[in-house]
Amino acid sequence: MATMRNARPSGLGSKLPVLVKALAGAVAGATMALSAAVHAAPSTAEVNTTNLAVTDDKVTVGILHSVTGTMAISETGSVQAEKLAIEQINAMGGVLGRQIEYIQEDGASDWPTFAEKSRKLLVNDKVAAVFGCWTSASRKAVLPVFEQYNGMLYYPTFYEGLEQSPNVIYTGQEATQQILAGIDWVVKTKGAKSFYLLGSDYIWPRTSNKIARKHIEKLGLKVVGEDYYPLGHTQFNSIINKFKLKKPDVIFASVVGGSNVAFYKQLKAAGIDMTKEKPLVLTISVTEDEILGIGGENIEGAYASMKYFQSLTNDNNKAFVKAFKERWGDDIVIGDVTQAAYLGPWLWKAAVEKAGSFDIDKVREASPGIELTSAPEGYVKIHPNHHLWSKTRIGNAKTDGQYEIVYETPELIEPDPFPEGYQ
Amino acid sequence: MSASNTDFVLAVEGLTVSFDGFKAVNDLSFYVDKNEIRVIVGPNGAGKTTVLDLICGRTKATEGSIRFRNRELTKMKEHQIVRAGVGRKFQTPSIYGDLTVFENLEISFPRGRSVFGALAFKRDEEVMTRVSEIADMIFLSELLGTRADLLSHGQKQWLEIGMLLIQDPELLMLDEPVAGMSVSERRQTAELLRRITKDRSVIVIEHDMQFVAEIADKVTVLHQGKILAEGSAEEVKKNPKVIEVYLGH
Amino acid sequence: MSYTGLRSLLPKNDLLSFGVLALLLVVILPLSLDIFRLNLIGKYLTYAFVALGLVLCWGYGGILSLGQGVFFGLGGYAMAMFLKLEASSPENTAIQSTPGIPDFMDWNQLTELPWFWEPFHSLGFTIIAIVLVPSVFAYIIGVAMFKRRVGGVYFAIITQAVAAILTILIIGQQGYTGGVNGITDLRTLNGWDIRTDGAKYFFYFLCVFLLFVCLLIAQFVRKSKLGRLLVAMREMEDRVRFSGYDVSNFKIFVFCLGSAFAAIGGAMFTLQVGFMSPTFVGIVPSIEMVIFCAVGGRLSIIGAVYGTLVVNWAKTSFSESFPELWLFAMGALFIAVVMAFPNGLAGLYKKYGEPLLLRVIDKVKAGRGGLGGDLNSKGVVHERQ
Amino acid sequence: MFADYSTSELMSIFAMQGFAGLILFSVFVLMALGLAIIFGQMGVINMAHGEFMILGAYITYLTSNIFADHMPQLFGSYFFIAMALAFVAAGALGMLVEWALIRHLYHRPLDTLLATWGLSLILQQLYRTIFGAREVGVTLPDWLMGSIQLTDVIEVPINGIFVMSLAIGISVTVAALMYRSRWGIQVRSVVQNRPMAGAVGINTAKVDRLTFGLGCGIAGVAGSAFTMIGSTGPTSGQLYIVDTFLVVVFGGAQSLLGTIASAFTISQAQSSMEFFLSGSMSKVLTLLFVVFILMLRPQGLFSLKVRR
Repeated sequence: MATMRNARPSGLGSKLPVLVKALAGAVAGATMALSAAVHAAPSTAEVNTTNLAVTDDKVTVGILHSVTGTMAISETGSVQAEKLAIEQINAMGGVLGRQIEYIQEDGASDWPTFAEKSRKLLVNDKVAAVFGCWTSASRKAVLPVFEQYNGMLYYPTFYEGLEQSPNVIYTGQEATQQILAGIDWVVKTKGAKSFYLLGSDYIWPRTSNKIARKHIEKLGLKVVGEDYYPLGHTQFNSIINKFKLKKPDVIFASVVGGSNVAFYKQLKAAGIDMTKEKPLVLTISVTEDEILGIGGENIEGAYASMKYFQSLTNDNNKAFVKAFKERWGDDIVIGDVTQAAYLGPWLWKAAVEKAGSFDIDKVREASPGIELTSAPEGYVKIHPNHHLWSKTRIGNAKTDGQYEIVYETPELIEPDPFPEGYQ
Repeated sequence: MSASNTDFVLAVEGLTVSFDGFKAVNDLSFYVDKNEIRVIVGPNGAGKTTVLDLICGRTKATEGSIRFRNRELTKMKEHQIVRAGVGRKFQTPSIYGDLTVFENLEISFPRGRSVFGALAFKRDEEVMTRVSEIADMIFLSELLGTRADLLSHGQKQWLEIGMLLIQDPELLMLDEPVAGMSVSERRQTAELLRRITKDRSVIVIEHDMQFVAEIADKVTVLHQGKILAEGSAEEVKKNPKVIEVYLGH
Repeated sequence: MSYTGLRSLLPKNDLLSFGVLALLLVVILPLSLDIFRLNLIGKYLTYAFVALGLVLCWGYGGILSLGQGVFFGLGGYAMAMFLKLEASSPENTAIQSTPGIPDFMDWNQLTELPWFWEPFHSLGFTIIAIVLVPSVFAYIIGVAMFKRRVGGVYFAIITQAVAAILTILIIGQQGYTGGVNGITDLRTLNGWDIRTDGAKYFFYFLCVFLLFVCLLIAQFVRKSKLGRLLVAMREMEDRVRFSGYDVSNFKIFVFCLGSAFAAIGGAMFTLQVGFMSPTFVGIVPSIEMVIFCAVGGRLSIIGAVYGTLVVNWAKTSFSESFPELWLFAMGALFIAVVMAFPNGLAGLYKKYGEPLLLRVIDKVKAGRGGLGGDLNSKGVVHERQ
Repeated sequence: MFADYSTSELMSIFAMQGFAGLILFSVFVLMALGLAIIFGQMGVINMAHGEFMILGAYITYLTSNIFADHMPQLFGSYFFIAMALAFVAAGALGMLVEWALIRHLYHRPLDTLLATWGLSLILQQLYRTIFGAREVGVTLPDWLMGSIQLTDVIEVPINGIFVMSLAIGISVTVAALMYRSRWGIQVRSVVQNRPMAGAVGINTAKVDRLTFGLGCGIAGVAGSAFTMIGSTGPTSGQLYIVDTFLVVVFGGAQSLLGTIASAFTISQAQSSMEFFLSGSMSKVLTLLFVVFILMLRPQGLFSLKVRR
């Protein structure tokens, strides 16, 4: 059995970071400090009553993402973000006076492997928290394990909702946080009347589209079509013809993975110029990460509804982007999920410090109400339902692969994983 | 074509098969009597092997009928034809090299032919006796425990004949049984054939006219999928058309 | 079964390998591993069922199915459906708009249990369904293919397509199947919590027991005339056909048997891992299972178990230490097994291990003036691995 | 569902849907041709076919980067050079693979399946190590994007036309090679009777290597062309493999005409169903349809009845 300690950063297909860069990143991170107060390290017996992997100067956490397999594409950014956050926290003195060490496990894009590895992290390694999972399927697979062994998972991906576990903190948005404000915006500012809903065929797009449909119909508008293609599908000419026939004002797209690339390339090739907004494309699945594969010129003009874009101009984000690039290379982009993954270690740190203990139960009790003023996306707060209050933002895709932010909700949106009237 | 019942063991009538328009066998009719040894000769490509393939169901006829003891074979599956009493030896010895001689014969023993029959099959006295009987007949009783791979070419031919004999077929079809055999093996084979053809009808494809004359009751000469001549070995040899086909060009 | 009957089913060398495997699985591993690792072994063993079936289908029958995941999945889903229904009692699901149905159905606006879920309230039905549904499905595929003499490559590709179809269907019909997430959060079996360590031990031993039952069935088939027929068919299919056998029936039989094994493995997987998902139905896991079988030795039923254990153990430890290298190693393993060791571990063992072991045992026996005498008379199968 | 539309609108839509079917057809032909040569002519099952395609795609990606950096004025025409390079690279790799692996396995077709699957895993990881786990975006010359407006409603995507012409071009070339060239005669004679072909002085080993190389090379070109419509990532190749095999098998492995006919049948079935049903269901129905037909006619659509 071997583990990866943070002393040895893993490659993950990115350039090997130089130690100096890491330090610089850590210093940059320090400027976004939560509270500069240096805790005098309390005794281990005091902060760890449940036999977690906490010593007088160290605390061990787990990182559980796919490094191999089809999901490695998506999860790489999250791993990088989590490592960066941990390094920054360590540079600031750690958590309760203890340096964070991490054990990284590979879920290999395989759900039982996720379950197996999470069991290993909790039972064998006794980690104090786990940052990980990306797909809903992997989360569903590990959930019983976390509930059985009472672990704490920080889950970064925007997802379909319909879940609220005492053992998970959801740092991404549940579906309503991403969708409702986006549709409201497109109706109000663009005068959209009819929608075509398109998604890859699995639970997140279907649930998202269900919520979107209910909302659209509540507004008295029309859904002219709803379609799903198998994961990995690469031929979209038929659906494009359907768009041409039904002439929706908005194409609401939640296509994922390799299909995304095919969809936008074929959309453009079919003469649908998204910058003309006839129809307007509103996506909830394309972050800056995905644009790398699609190519900025192929998706120019599309709108995305997310909570975070790399182009956010607040000071927190400027520092974050700088640190991230210094740590992982200049040509890297940061998407919504990567930012959400970055929040995980910080939220955990805040909760541990508030609780004054690493014990899972105490951290759970302390979590609701935890605020983070230093988050790259701005201010976030943990809701008692373990999701984050966050804003919804609309970005307009540019050829350089970045989004120009055209709208942001004035208030934080309350997370509502079981939305009444949308089920 | 109306098929009427006959006393013949095998009645082939109007048999035609075409492969993409090429008629390998063309409106062929012939009849084999009980206990008759029929030899089919003919130049390469005359359709000899195809005729055997048609009879045993390996190839489906385009037209015509094949009746074995007044049962139509053209509609039957291969294993049904075998179970009806038709045995077929292939041109190249087809035996199971990974199995022993004993197992080769045992598998051919006509019992436990269904899936569950095969699962329940027991190697009892009857099987043992029958196998050693046949092994004696085909000169292999010393080699029962040998893997069939290791037999000589001639022994393999015998083994395949033995595998047919153990099923006691009423009609036995042999495709060039002595091809590639040494002189002494050939002699033994001729003797073997004479012994085994006592109570059954046999169709043999053979080139060697001397061998043919030795065993044949009646000879059928095929040429381009049609019968060129039929009769005793002597008659056929003298037939000018046959001479032309064999010696002409 | 009489002594001689037993001896003919398990001749000395086979008895030895069965014994060693039993020792390993029943005594050594449980004593030397903690429950976490043992549970992992239990999970690997569920794949061994599939690999065992593949030995019969592919090694003996010459039928390479690239869709065994379908049957593994069907067995696993049948088990999962039962467990999910139990976990979805009206009390547990009170917050749903329709209590008493599985949570994913509720999210998909189903308001009552679909008809084909109803019978899975009964454990008895479930157990029968685990074996029967995949077998019947395999029978249908088998009849359609083998009666028309589809074989070899064509069969492999068609089974692949079947796996693709079923995956898309399961993912697409999420209201009925749980979709891409699969059926998760399984808790109890007839009220007994399956997540405790005690349950894990129990399921491990149950899994080992069932594996041995399947191994013995496979051994029986292999030693019967049917086993020899399969070998014969692989070599000279026409000869078997012209010896009066309906060759397709034998292929259908081993295919069904292999599928039933796979399904039992799937059900044990669900019990030990606690969920079932469409990822096991797809093409990739199906092909991986072929490699377990190939590494073990495609003609060795015991080898299938070792092959599965070795590859999975390697996978786990490799991916813990060098996740990036795992695919290289796996790929190289495929190629090496095909190119250099077509008979896998069993071939290596036959060549080097067994002669040594037998000699040692014989020496020991001779020292004690032992009873052992080889019952092999003339004509008894000479095993070739 | 059509009540709200005028006849001319409907006609246009159907015309475009027909065109979508033709594009799908061309995509299938491109995917399947290389495999049809390898599988049909040599009996080798190349599970790494998708990875050879992706190699072509990566070569295109590299070429586009080089042109963008060093010869931006020639960027418009880089695609042709990229395709040629993709052909050479994939073909060379194919010949290497044939030499190292395949030639030892000609008598064991099912084993080629396993060995090439292993190869595909290695290639995937290799791509991941070299190019990263993320998909790469291939920048296309402007003239390849966009569409031609025929009428108000009918728009024809240029890359669709490009894929179609490429499919036709490659099919014709392959057919000419197979049936008109000396090499084609050699390939066919090796397929039909290997020992005899060897005996009359054909270097069978060389023919095998070239055939395999050609098949892989065509896969590379197809992969290069697919950067216009699909994704380029380490595992993208796997998306194509089932479809490709079905097209080849459905066509009746031995004949190129069969492959083309089967690509046509499957693509038309899929694209017309896609218009009326959801994408997932039409995929399932298409696959079922193909499996069902294969059950009725296991030898595929086009195959010769041969005398045994």
